[in-house]
Amino acid sequence: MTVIFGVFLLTLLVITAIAIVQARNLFVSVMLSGIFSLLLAANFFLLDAADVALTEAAIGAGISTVLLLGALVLTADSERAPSTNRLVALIVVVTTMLVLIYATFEKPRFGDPFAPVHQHVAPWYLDKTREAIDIPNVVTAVLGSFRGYDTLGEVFVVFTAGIGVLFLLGARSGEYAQQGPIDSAQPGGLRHYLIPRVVGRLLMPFILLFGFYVQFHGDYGPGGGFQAGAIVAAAVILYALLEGEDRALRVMPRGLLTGLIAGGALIYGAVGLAGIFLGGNFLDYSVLSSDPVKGQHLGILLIEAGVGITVTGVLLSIFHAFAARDKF
Amino acid sequence: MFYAVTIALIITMALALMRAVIGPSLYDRVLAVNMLGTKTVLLLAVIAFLFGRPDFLDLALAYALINFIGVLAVLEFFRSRAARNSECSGEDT
Amino acid sequence: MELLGLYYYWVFAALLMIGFYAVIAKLNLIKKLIGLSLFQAAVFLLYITMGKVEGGTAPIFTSDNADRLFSNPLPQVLILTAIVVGISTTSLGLGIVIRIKEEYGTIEENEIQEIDRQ
Amino acid sequence: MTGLYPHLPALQVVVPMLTAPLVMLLRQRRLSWAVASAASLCAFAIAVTLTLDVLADREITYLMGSWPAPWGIELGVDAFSALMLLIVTGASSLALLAGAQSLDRDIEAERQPLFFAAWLLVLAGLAGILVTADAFNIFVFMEISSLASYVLVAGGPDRRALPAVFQYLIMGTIGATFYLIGVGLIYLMTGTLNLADMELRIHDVADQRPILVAAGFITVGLALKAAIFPLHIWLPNAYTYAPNVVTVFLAACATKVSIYILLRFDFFVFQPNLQGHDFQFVYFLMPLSLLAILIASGVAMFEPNLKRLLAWSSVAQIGYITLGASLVSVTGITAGLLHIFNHALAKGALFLAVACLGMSVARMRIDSIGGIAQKMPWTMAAFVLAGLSLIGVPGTAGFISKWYLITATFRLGSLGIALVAVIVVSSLMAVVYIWRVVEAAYFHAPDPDSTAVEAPLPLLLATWGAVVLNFYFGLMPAIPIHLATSAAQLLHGHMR
Amino acid sequence: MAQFLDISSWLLLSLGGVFVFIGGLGALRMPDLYTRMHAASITDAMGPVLIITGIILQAGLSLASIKLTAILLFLLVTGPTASNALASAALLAGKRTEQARPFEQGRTE
Repeated sequence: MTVIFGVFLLTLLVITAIAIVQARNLFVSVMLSGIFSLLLAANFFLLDAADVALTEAAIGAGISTVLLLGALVLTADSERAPSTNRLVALIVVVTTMLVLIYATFEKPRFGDPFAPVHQHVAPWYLDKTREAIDIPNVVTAVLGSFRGYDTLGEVFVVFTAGIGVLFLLGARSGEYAQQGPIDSAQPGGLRHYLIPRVVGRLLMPFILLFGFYVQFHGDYGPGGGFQAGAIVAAAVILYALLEGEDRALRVMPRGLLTGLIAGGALIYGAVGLAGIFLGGNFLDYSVLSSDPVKGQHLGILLIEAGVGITVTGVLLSIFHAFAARDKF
Repeated sequence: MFYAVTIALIITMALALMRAVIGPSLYDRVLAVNMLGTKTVLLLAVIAFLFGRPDFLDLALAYALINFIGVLAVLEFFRSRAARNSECSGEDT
Repeated sequence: MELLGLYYYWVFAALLMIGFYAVIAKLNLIKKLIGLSLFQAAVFLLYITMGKVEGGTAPIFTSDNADRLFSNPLPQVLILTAIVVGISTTSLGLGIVIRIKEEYGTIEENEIQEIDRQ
Repeated sequence: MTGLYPHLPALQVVVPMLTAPLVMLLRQRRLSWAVASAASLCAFAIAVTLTLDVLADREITYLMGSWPAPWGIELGVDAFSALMLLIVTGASSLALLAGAQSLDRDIEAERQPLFFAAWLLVLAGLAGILVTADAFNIFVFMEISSLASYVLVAGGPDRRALPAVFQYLIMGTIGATFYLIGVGLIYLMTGTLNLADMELRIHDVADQRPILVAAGFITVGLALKAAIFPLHIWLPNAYTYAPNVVTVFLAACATKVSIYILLRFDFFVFQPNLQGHDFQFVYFLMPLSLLAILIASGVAMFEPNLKRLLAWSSVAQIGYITLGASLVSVTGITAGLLHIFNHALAKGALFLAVACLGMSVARMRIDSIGGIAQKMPWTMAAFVLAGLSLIGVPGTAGFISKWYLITATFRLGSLGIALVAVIVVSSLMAVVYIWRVVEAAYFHAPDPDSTAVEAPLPLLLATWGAVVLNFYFGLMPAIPIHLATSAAQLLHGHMR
Repeated sequence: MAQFLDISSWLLLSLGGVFVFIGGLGALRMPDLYTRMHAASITDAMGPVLIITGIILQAGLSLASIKLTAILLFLLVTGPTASNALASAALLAGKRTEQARPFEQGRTE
């Protein structure tokens, strides 16, 4: 029966994707890509990937939509020119598709428990997680410890995006900057909408609480630093939407956000270096405590905190950087 | 019975998606997105029980949250766009 | 079941191509970025699909599922990383698009080329 | 120091990476520059130490988090990666040390800390790719280095840098995603991400079709990132509009690291296991390389912009590298790898000279540098000497790799003669395009109201340092040849 | 007792399914924005109430029910809020119902 759900959701996914590309109005494309992310996340959920579903929902449907909208405000509503070189594009695309379909015929059967993917590396993770790390969520264990180096890299990818946007939009040079002074008198935010404001204020603490829950519950259930970072950032963005940029910036000033971006990355790196100085390898958490399993717990807790801090800082910085451009 | 509810939800999602695709106005699309989001939350809640993994209800909560913020972001988009270009045409061409 | 497995792969291929088409054929820069994120999302689906074990459950232990079959955690970890990489790329791309709009006054590729040619 | 010694492979990546957040927090531009340079030099020192270890035939592997290999992430340094590490860290250090004044012209003071942080991230990303032995880890670090290099290129003073960097971003992301699809397909068939483990397990895969498709995706994806002809269209614009010092760094190593991954995958993972893969490799790569060499050199001959001229020349030189690899023989691969090293030296020196020019000349058009040699004699002398190395005049580093390439091609019989002819013709074309610059600089009447003065000393010193290295490694090429030969034997040795 | 719970839960669930479906149909078929909004709010309000209460009856007293209650409350608070904000935004932007402007039907907005 879940098979049918899967097929149905996949079909919806393809329809949405086509609609996204077809729509000439960019705003419609963005809305539809929000839907796309939700549907994709539902599919991930059907495929047993709870952590990924949570991430896709929080980042793909939430943050990504907000950022795209922020960029749309600054740029344009709709495509002006029709697409060009459609024929070339179609030829390239169809060729690639045929190649891919050619490859699919010999793939292992979907869901086959005896496929090589499930035979070689993965079982070890399931066993070792129980034995050496002892947390229920295997995904968090692999993410935080077995492949912790990947995750370190991932944090730095986010970090790079953060400094990249700050670098690009921190520029005040060029003719554009002279166009007008910053108009701080403009109130901003959804002040005219009384009900959303009241409800939003009511919900804010709960959302933050939920963010921290996702952060610290990541060892036991779906969740972790990335998801929590995105949710906390979403909460602050909600505040900014309701009360205006300036208020949000007063609560979390830019300097603080910069500190968060760098701080989280440094926490992660420091945990890794601590492994070296305490006699293990880089990112070896077992040496952090006298009991290796406790050490792993501590290490994963710390690096997840680092991840969450950096992700929050970067997403908020990007949001504010986009929003600040609006004032020109 | 969970199956029946799930099917009803999925069909409703398809209907909402149709509304989102055909529009015609932007507000219709926002409406459809909001509706689709709510349906996804319910779908997840039902499926979590269908799979026997009630610990995944967190996901549904997160979806509900994201959905709400998404709608508000869209409204803020309308506002600031209206502020930018004084004549606001809320229509699709 | 056989067909469903192929269906998942074909949806992956279709999504990949829809996104790829948008990246190549669309002139609007934001549309290109949206296409790019579709393109990446297709790859996410490929990985997650291959991690699924029939009759398995999500790889999170609870008190009562110690004897069950678990889906493969590794592709999920990889895709968590890839999703974050995707949003990073998109946001950096959006930052560039905003700057382009400020400098050129347009975000249509052909118009930008037109301006540069002058 | 002995305590840290076994951790050097990790530190090679971690030092620049963790310095980046610190640099970002520094408010003072000179301070952030100094810290970034120190980190880069530190990385260079680590690379030298690792290279000495490799030369002493020590095997260097490192287990991240102490987890054993196919499950955890393994790092490993061999001759090939040591050679590349030297190039990457060396180019970064040289460009950073030289570039402080040049960057001041392009980037405002308050944005410089962010810029240097991004620089270190490029360095860390490239180094991360070079030391890791895990296919997915390569993807992660590829993204770090790519995202950070988009930032660096976007720092260019001309607004045309922005569309250029956008195109770079789109094509780079497509390349990385193709790579990810390929890795996914291999993972699907083998269940592993560790390169060595993959090599062993692919052999047992009964059906090779997905592997073949994976090989295709990985090759095309990396060819996009490596700017292998005809997927090079992002490169000339990106190099032209980037800040001059950034061009030095990126031209010397960014695309080469993608070639590194490509060769590593092809020779380690695919060649031993896919039937007839060497033929596919040859038939795919050789015609493209030849086209790249001829067409890109041809375009360079008529290009009015100096930086773009050199960028087109880079596309052609990438052709030499892939041509060497496509011969699938030890000498051929040695020639390709040597050319990675020597081209980095020559192009690094040329772009450094361009950065010197950039201190006085805003627009890098050839007709706007008329007679500049009178005002900037040292700069132009360095340019000429580095140009000789690019052309491949005996006594320079460029000659060594071309010599190896010609030796390797001669073994192919009549096809070899044709290849040699192509190499000779394209070298003549290189003479032409370098001569165009020289002619303008030396024999055109100088602009009477030009205010050009000789470039600042650090920049000039670095340029001359690079030039001297070109001659040093042209006359005493033992170290790069040794590294390249052992790397080539390593690659070739994996073939059955 | 258990049987009673089961039956009532099934009843609630199926009723919820029906409501959701009707609302979806309405959102698709209704002639203009405000009527569509009206239909959509059926699914947004009645759907969660019925379906989640149905599940809670199945789940019994556990952590899951608490989470479900949280979800229900959240949906009940945010759903109408979003609808309200949307409606007022549409109204402020000058959208009217079709019936209110019979003479301007042909005008494209």
